[in-house]
Amino acid sequence: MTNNAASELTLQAVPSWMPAFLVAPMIGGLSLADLIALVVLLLFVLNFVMIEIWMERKVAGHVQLRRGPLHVGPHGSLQSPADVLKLLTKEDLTPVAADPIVFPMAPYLVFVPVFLTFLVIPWGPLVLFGNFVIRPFDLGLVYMVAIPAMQGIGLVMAGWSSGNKYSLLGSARVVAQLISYELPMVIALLGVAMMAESLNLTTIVESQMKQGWNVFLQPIGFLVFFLATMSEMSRAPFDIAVAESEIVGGPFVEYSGMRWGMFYLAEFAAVCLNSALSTALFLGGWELFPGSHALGLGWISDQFGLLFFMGKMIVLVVIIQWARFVLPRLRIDQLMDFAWKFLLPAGFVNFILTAILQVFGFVPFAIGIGLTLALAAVLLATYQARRSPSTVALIRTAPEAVPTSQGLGLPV
Amino acid sequence: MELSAVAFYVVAGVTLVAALGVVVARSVVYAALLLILSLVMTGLIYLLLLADFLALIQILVYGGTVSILLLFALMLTPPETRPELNHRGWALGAVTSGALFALLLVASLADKWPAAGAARHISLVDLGRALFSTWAVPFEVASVVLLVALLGALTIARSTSPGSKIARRASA
Amino acid sequence: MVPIEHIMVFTGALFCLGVYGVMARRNAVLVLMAIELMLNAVAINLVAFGTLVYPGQINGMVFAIFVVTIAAAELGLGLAIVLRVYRMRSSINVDDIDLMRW
Amino acid sequence: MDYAWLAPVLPIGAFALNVLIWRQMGARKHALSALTTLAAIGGAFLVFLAVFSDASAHLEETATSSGRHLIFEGTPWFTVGVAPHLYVFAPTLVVDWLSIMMLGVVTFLAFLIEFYATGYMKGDNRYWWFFSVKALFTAAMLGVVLSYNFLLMYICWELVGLCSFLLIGFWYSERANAEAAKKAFITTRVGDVGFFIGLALLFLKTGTFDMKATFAAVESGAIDPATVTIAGILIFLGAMGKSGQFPLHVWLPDAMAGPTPVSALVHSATMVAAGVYLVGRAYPIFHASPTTMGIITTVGTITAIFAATIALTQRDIKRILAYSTISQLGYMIMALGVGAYTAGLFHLFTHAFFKALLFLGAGSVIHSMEPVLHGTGRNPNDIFNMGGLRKQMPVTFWTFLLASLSLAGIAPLAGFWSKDAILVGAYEADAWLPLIVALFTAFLTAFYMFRCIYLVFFGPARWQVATATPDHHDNHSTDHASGHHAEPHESPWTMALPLVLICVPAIAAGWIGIPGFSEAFAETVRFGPMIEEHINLVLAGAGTLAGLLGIGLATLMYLTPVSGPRLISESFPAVYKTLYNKYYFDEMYQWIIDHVVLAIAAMAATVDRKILNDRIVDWCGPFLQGAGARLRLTTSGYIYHYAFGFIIGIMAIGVVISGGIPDMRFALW
Repeated sequence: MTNNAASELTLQAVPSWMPAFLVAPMIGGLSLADLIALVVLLLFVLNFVMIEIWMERKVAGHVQLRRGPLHVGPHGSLQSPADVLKLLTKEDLTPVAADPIVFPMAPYLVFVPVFLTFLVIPWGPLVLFGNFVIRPFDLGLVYMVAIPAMQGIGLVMAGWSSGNKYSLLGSARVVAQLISYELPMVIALLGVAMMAESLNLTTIVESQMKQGWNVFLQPIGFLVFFLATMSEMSRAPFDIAVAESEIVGGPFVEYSGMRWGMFYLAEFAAVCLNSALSTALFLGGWELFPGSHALGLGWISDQFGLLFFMGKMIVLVVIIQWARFVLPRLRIDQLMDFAWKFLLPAGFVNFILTAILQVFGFVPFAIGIGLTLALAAVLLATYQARRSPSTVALIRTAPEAVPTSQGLGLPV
Repeated sequence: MELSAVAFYVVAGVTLVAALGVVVARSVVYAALLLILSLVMTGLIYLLLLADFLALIQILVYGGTVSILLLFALMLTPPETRPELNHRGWALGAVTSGALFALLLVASLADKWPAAGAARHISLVDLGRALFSTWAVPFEVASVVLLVALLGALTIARSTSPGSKIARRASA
Repeated sequence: MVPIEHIMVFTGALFCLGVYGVMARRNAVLVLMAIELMLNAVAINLVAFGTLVYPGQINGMVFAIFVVTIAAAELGLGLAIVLRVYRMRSSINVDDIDLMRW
Repeated sequence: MDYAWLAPVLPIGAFALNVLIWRQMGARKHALSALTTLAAIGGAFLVFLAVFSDASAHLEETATSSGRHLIFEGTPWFTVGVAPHLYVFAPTLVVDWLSIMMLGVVTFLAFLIEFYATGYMKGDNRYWWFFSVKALFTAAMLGVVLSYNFLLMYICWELVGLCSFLLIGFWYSERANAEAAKKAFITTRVGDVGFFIGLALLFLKTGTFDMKATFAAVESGAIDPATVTIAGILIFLGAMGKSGQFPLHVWLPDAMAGPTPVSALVHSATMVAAGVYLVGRAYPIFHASPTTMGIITTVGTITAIFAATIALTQRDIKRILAYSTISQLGYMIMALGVGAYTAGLFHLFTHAFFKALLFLGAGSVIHSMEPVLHGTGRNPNDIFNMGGLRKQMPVTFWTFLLASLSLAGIAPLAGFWSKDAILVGAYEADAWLPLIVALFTAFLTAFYMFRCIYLVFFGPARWQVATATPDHHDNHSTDHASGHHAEPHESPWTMALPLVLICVPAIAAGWIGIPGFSEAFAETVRFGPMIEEHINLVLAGAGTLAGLLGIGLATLMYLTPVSGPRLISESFPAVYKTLYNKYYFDEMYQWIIDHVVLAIAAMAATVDRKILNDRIVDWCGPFLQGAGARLRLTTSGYIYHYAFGFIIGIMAIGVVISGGIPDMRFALW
């Protein structure tokens, strides 16, 4: 167990100034540095989530032509810590019908997988600290698919154990969505793995520095992955399962206090996580701009990569939040159609195009991309032409069933 | 004792307890949750046996998908209305499985097994090579089996209520 | 790592629990779950032998991967059948599904 | 030369065309199928001519020590067995002088007989079917002739048997005809079984059906002599069946039930010739074993004299000819048996022509007698219902006379030369008994043939007698009938023309084998080195004398009012009755079947019914039912019952393969 696997379990780039006791394996291959890193990571995630919530409120405010939080702290920046305090002090209600064992366990099962997935993210280098990655795992890509998949159990547990049929229904819906979107996500990742010829996230980032960012080489893959992850974490416009304004929070109806907060913690942590993953997998990780290594500017990325990584990640986070407030929520059938009829085929197209790129070179690949886009345009046009009258009719006959944009309150 | 050995005994113990829970639990949802626990623990055992890819696959397939399927199936079917029947054949089951266990125990302990060599981690590259060269045909067959199972499950589970497409086609 | 005998005893116990589950349980879904236990016991044994007794040999792991694959297919189909049976006979008690009896 | 395969394929194609396409054509099918068959057989004859003209050069080119033949191996049809014992069956054809000779005889006679049949069969409502089967018949015979692979030959051999069955029973609506067809088929089957066992025996030893390989194995001594003897005798059984040799001759006279063109073809070129041809083709196998040769000689000799004696007393014109055929076939077989290979096949060659001529002539007579005797209930085949026909039917008379002279072995005609060759062969082999028998048979042959001629073509016209009951005694009924309607007349030209045409070879076919003068036949069709033949004046004279004596005796008895026949038949009633009833062979077979075969069958049936059926078979059902009724209770529908059995089974298997619990080890690991 220890011999070979140990190499997997050490930090990849240990800075020379770090004392030996920090990096020496202790229990089960864990070193003191690992434990410190874990604690730091946890603190980072929690704090980032609070910042994220503040950002989201501000984004919402600006999108909706208002100001958002203002009064607690400068620009309302302390609003989130205040909310956390409120949640922590709030009573944890357990309904009588709830299952006493499963009900309190569910929030952890939702949050822990998300947190565990952070272990493999290659954060990038920083001066004096070297490359930040807690577990430069060879199977990182499989890991980042496998571990979040366990969230589903937590959601079902939450829905079932609440003893409320609405929460059970909500959990069924959210899990169906989770499973459906997992497929296109994995298919999109196949292209990434083929490009880097590795499942190790660090290697993937480094390969992008050599051959260009995946967002350019795999535009379809990036699109599919990004949309699928948005749906995976039930973010608007894919948040039909939890849809607070319609079905009062899906599986979490009966939760309150910090247990409820855990679900939201998990959701916002997932936003952070998936932005980080998208950055690493498609946006060149910690590279400053595409081709900077080729131009001899690689040293900037090699020294301050962590900052660039964070910057890209935050941009993606903002994009995700932005989408929430400008796009209407989908109906559940549209949601499923989107996964199975658009994202999955698109993922396969991306997969095939990547294979063409790897085997036949760039020119056939470019032709393939062009053809695909043209085909997509034609399909989209015909689809719209076919769909719009009935959609209009639906809106006219049943206005109450029409999803509304949360903020603007406008019918679609 | 090595740490990994300790970890193995702990994980194995948890697995066995969870498995026992699966087969004796009154509540079917508890049984399912315990089964998931047991399967995830199995994944950990794979990890301890240096089969990290298999461990992740185990967690992905069982922890992520199969378990949810099971829970769905349980939710779509009603709880047993006669819970007292839920364990009717327990004596026969206990005797049979006990006898089988006794036999396996004797078989496992009575003979000298080859001494364990130095466990070696198998890299994903080797595994991929084996899967796509030596085991290419079984691999493809497995994919076909999956496809068939997918289509079969779809066909079997599809609604045949009156007015549905299938029912209309069947009556046509 | 532990001696192979201990792993065998462990997997044997897991397998026997699965056998007991198949024989004692009446709910079809639970029977399927017990079958999963048995399959996992076998897969653990395969991996254990592959890793500990024949280090470097890949076959045990490959077999275990196939076991996982087939188990997933089996469970998917099994659950579909269970749902169908429930729809047709309003019961998933395996003792009630006795149309093929004499 | 490699187009020889066309010869059998053309008639087969004609058969297919007739049966598959023309059959759908309504009334036109008759003319179409007759034309198609004629064209195909004519085409086969052309193939023969082409092969014949190419033959000398090509065969000399390929002359080897083992003989002069060309072998054409076709595409493999099927493969049997596994690697070391693999047998690939490919249809192998051979072209050598023997097969070329038979090719010529078969196609020439078949063509003329077909032509004759267009007239003879006119008006039959299964006209088209007749010609279809005739085409298949010809094709099968050509297949037998050309095949150089025992299996292929056997296939064609059985096809010949099938076609003869179909043709003999052509007018199956009369029970007697159907019985005759069955008789022919079953009797030849008896021989064919022997043939097949013989082939299987050879295949066991050599692993091939290829004749070349088999002969090579026989000649090199790779097969032990006892096997060669047994296989040879068994194969000869097939030839006996087909060629109507004693004691399997009984079917041949009854085969007269078929239309006369069928009889002509069966008796000259196809069916019966197949047997002799087989002996000639597989001669190395027979030649290798003196025992076999002895048996062949004995069978041939007995057949020759035996059939000739029966022919003396027969009344049916076709039966007389049939027994004559059997007798002549015995001649050939005897010749082959004593080692006179060339002579035997030469006689087959010449005999084919004049016997075909005789049958066609007989057909012509019957054809003209039928309307005359119609409604009187008298048999148009009975020679005692004829007489004085030479004036009404001159063409038929002269050709019939010529053929009879040839058969009797009178000097320049075909039959003389071949008969003489056989006599010489027997003499040179020091086979005295066969020689004497042959001479005596020649005498008998001449006698019965001229008895037939005198009764049919000379004397008073007995067909004018109006008595409704046919005469059962061999005597002259000189009473004149009162007020009869129809007159016999010469046959139409379609029937007369072939008669005239066949006359040519019936006269001249023997001239290619005149010793010391024209030795084309001896040079080409031979086994081993060529034998310098020379004319033996004593034997030639003795043969001719025997023929002339026979003719004289017949003239004395039937053309002069001595009334010899009645005198003789009344002086030796037992002999006469025995001969007239064909030595009671049919009765004997009937008795054997009735009292031996059927008795055994009854015993077997009793065993089958009482023991196998009542005790065992009847018991099976209830037993299984009972077992099922009890066993089905184990199908409880409960999973845990099944799982219980499953686990117990696994445990048992585990204990068994590990050799018991204390020493548990993975035997299969």
